[in-house]
Amino acid sequence: MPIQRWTLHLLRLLFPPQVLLPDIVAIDIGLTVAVIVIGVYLTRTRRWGWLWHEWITTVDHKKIGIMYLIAALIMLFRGGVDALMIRSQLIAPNAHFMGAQQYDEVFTTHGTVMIFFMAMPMVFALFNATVPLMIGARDVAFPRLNAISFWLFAFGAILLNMSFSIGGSPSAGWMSYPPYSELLYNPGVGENYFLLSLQVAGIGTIATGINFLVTILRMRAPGMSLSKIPVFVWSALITSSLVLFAFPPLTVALGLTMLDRVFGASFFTIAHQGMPMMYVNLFWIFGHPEVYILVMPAFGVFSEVVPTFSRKPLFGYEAMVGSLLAISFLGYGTWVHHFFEMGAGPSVNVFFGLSTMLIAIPTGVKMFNWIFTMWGGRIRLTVPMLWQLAFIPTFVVGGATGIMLAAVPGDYQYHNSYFLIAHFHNVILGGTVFGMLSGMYYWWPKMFGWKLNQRQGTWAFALFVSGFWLTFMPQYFLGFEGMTRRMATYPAGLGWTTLNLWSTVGAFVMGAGFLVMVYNILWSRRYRDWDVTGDPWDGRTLEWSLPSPAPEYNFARIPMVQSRDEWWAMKQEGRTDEVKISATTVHPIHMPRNSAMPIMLAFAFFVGAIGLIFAWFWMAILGGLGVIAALAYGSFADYSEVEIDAKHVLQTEAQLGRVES
Amino acid sequence: MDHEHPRRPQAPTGHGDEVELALLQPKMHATQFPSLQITGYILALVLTLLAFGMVAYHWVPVPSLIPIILVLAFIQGALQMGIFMHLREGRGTTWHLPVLALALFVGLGIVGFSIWIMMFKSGVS
Amino acid sequence: MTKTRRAWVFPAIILFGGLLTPGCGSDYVVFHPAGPVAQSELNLIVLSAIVVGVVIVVIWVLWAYVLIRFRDTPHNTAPYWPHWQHHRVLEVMVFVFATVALVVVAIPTVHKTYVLDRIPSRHPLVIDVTSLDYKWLFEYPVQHIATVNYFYMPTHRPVLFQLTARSPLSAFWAPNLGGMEYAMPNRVLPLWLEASHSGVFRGRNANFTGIDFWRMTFMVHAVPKKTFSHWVSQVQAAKHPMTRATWRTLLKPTVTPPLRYSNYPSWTFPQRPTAFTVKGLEYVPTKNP
Amino acid sequence: MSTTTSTLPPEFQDNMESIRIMGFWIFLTTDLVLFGSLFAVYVVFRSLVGLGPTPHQLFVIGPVLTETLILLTSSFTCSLSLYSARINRVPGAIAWLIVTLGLGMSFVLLEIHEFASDVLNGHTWHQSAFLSAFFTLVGTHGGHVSVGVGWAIMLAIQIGLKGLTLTTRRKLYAFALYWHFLDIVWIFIFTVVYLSGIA
Ligand code: HEA
Ligand code: HEA
Ligand code: CUA
Ligand SMILES: [Cu+2]
Repeated sequence: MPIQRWTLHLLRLLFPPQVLLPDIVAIDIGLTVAVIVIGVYLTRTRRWGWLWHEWITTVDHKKIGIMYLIAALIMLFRGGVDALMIRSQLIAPNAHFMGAQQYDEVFTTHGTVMIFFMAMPMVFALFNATVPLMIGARDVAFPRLNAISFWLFAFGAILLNMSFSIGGSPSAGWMSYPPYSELLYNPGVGENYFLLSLQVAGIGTIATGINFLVTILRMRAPGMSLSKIPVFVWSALITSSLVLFAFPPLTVALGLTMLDRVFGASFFTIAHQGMPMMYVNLFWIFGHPEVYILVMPAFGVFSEVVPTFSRKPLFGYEAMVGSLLAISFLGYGTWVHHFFEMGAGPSVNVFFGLSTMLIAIPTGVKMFNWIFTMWGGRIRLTVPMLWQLAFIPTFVVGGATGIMLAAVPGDYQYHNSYFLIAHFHNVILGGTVFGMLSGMYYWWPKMFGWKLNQRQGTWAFALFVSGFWLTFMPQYFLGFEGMTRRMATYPAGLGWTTLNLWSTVGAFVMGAGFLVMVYNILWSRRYRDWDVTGDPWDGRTLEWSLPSPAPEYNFARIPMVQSRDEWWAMKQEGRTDEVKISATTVHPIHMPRNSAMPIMLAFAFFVGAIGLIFAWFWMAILGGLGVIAALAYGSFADYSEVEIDAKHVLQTEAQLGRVES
Repeated sequence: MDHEHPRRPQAPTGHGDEVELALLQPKMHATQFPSLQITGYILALVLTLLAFGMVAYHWVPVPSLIPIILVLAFIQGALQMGIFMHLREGRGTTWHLPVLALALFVGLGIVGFSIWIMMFKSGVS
Repeated sequence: MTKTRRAWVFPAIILFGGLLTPGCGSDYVVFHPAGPVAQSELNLIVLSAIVVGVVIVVIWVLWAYVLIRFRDTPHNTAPYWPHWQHHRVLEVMVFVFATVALVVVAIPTVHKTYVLDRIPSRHPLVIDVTSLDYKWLFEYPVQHIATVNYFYMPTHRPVLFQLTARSPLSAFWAPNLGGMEYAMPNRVLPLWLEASHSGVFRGRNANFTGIDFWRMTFMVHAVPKKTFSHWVSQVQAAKHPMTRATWRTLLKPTVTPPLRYSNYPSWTFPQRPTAFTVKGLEYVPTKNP
Repeated sequence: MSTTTSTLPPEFQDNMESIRIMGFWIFLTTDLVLFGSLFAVYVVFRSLVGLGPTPHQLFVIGPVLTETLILLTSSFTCSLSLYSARINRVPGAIAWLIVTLGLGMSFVLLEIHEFASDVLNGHTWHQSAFLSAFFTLVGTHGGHVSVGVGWAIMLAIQIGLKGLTLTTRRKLYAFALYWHFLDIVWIFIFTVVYLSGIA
């Protein structure tokens, strides 16, 4: 019965035995049902066309920012569920809530999703939503490329999440060290999913880096010299330049591992004199700048939030910008601190240990400057400000333990222990996540036109932050008790039990905080509190001079910038009428036309990636041809534009009360 | 940084105001004969063959050979950048120059540090 | 406003709870060094913790002060300086503060990194360690005995561990004796440790190698010199050598109870380590073959 | 230093096009770091030959020198194409572009031939870490050149159809940057891989 055999074979390929666990089947069914429900809803309400024209083919940076934000929140949920599964397993010794294999898959996806598919898109969400508005531009430099970046990210995320139900998840940790990640130890497609999903998303990330670098350097409004751009824009600029040079080594590391696994090369295998440590080296050449890619935008957000809610200009603008530059520069030269134990010799370790420590100086300058910004100000405890206020005491602990890790012989004891886990959650949550949530609450009115309820936001904040401290402080001490990371479970009698229990309870408190936040968003959407002023926080920078949300062309009239906090200056000097237009000065505006090419291109990458994952080479070639076709089509179609005529602009602006009488 | 705006002929305001096609008047700065390109080509050939000769015909002793041909490669790279890649052309501030310098720095750093790290010089740790 | 203030009580309680739980029981293996390497590392840990502790306290105090003093309440009497954004002296002070704190940590870091890289004796006991899938193999090249998942070492004598792996990248970690070092395939890395008092200590693999990685532990028995020689002769007398067949079973990915062998074939450990060769007792890098 | 629009090189006269050229430059810098990483891998893996051949045993320098000369020449013809465009000679620009892509194609064919003969001698990249690094570094460059050839074909068609517009000028300029960049990368491959390998 060849047909039967083939079907069985195909089924086994798609669903290896370990995947047929009841929970995964349940989730698969849930996903399918969700997709069908959404499909039916869209058909019933005739929203398909709307979805296609307004969102899927859009090249508008504001909409792309919203799509990034939604994706990031969903991924925060996904990674958060993983985290809660991890913590549930570790709640007590000898727990068998999950098997070891499943535990390995869960922490791997947790780390990968959180770093690449939650934190990165969250950062890009804020960049997209605000940077052009802050520099007085009508869009980014390459709007279509921007859409391509988003769709590459989206399909990368789909790939990684697919692994879970089709073929098996990766399980070698978020950095996937060979030789464990090689075929010898890791047969099956899980690892291929990891490699290719990051590769696809990574290409999009590099494109975003190029895009924002060029946007910020070349698209600023007249008068806005580099010494006048808001510090958040500086952070976007510097983050972009970090992306440019950090991601290519990752591309290489992932690519070579893929060549090993799919095409039989011998880079990092044990046999044929492969050298796995070179992967580790390349990975961290990327990995260390990556953590600053994650945290610098948060620094940028705080540099906007603190002045606004202290009613004072940022203390030491030059020092703030200089320290960002210094951190990014030093950040390229510290990567060996992730593998002091490889025996590279004392000189190497000392060099990289000291270069790591040096980063404390510029970071310290920033911490103190935020405090000095508040000094002599008038602090308003809004939700964005609360997140900032929690950031300072939290991040300083994480940074301080980072310095302890950088003290080389100390690291021989902390490496791969829960001390390390505590360190990096302390900086990532305390820095990146607090920062991104602060930015989300801050710019939400600008992105959506309505505000988030403050009281609920405060509760979400309080639960999340207290849960955070409860989760991660005990982990430092678990490290001193010799508990290493990635343990599927642990025996009793080592003294680890109580601290792990605390930690798990804390994680669920964080989960509750997240749920309140989701409720906060849904509630606020239901009872919309429209922001009619466009300037709900009494802001300082140009985006608050626009209505919320900004019209598709952002600025009907490009501002002539004179000072640093331009909008604040306008308000102080009574120049706010400058943003208005008059019937005589209005011009038609050219905007880039929507395009289906970005999603097609990303889809071709997706198809090619699946081909490589399953070693179905015909499919990989098909995907490659698709990529070429999409690029060729894009090349001939050129940048087409639509003209928004002057009358329409005038009408829109008049409705917003922004036309001079 | 503050001086760049006066130099910029018109404000970069998104997609709105492109120069009319008719205004475009390409002008050659050079003479009507591509002498610069020819010079570059000849220089490239000379440098390549020089390096090749050094290796193939043992013109220099082995220990200094590799550093010398590396230096030749860098000289040739710089020449090609200067002559063929129109390195200094640009509009307003030529931002690609600092980015390029940074990339070179990072790229060389990756190579140099990787070699150093992968020598495994530990005695006992 | 009162609502907001109430929300702050919660984190405060939890923060204190979190900080008060840990004590210093014997479970805190890193805090109970049993040898000079671990002691030296602990000293650095304590020093760096104090320094960064000072930094943390300074930031927390400033933060709390600012937060209390400069709130936007109607009757706040604190000064309001809407234009204050530069202060050279303050900025320099911050810079100096951070630099000084770093120097205090950096100097012993550099010193210890170099010191710990030199074995203090010309006559160490040599133990060849191989990480196999989910078990540790210890071989004594001089005594010609081998053990699995446990080993004996004499006190007051430096032990040179030569680490390699026939498994994915692993890390050898016995926290009471000192910090970890990778054990990797195709390469032999040296690590020295010493016990200054006898005892039984736990060790484990600290680098993820697969599903049973968390069970990949070993026991260190640090004993007086006499007991050690006695133990060695006992093992030698047991007449239970490691054979090719045993080696093959050891290579399988399994977890095993402690084992011991009165002899072992020398090819089980790389004869010519890729990167190191013995010259006197100094370990110097060699060129590749 | 005041520059008015008309004294700028033609590709930079339009602001948006000049921004696109800058974007392309930035892309090249990321590519530079990518090649830097591959060089790092190659240099570290050079001696990890296992049971396979050493560089010295593997390389035949004759054909490689030919490849190098071909690529240098194509770099020159590419610059002539841009030169012709700048003096507004459409046929010249297209003709030199075609010569360039022809040279590029013969470079790729020679390289394929070299790889194929290595593989036929049993030296696949499975054999050693060194061979893996060698094939990947040189192959990535070759892949880039092949992409460049495809791009040049499309560009020649576009210039033929549309003449020298703002857009096609910018595309030709970007292509030239790409092509010269690959030439420079090749010089380093020639030096670091081949010449050092046989030295
Ligand atoms: C947002 C992410 C982020 C940030 C910002 C940082 C910041 C820092 N990190 Fe962290 N780190 C990670 C994310 C991050 N890290 C991750 C994810 C890992 C592990 C990955 C893995 O293995 O899975 C890791 C691992 C890691 C290691 C490797 C440990 C090991 O594997 O053994 C080390 C070692 O040096 C380290 C150090 C540091 C240092 C010194 C800083 C510094 O930048 C901190 C600087 C800040 C301060 C110091 C506080 C403020 C300063 C002052 C108030 C001035 C005065 C202060 C002093 C003088 C102390 N980190
Ligand atoms: C941005 C990065 C990021 C973020 C935000 C987090 C967030 C969290 N992480 Fe994560 N973590 C990593 C990055 C991150 N982590 C990385 C890189 C690793 C290393 C992986 C590796 O080793 O390869 C890691 C590893 C890691 C471990 C170690 C696992 C191991 O080594 O065995 C643990 C254990 O406690 C942990 C816990 C948590 C917790 C509790 C949270 C919490 O903050 C999560 C917050 C919770 C939510 C947002 C919940 C969402 C809401 C719901 C699910 C609703 C349901 C709610 C209820 C039922 C109450 N993480
Ligand atoms: Cu992170 Cu180095
Ligand atoms: Cu780090």
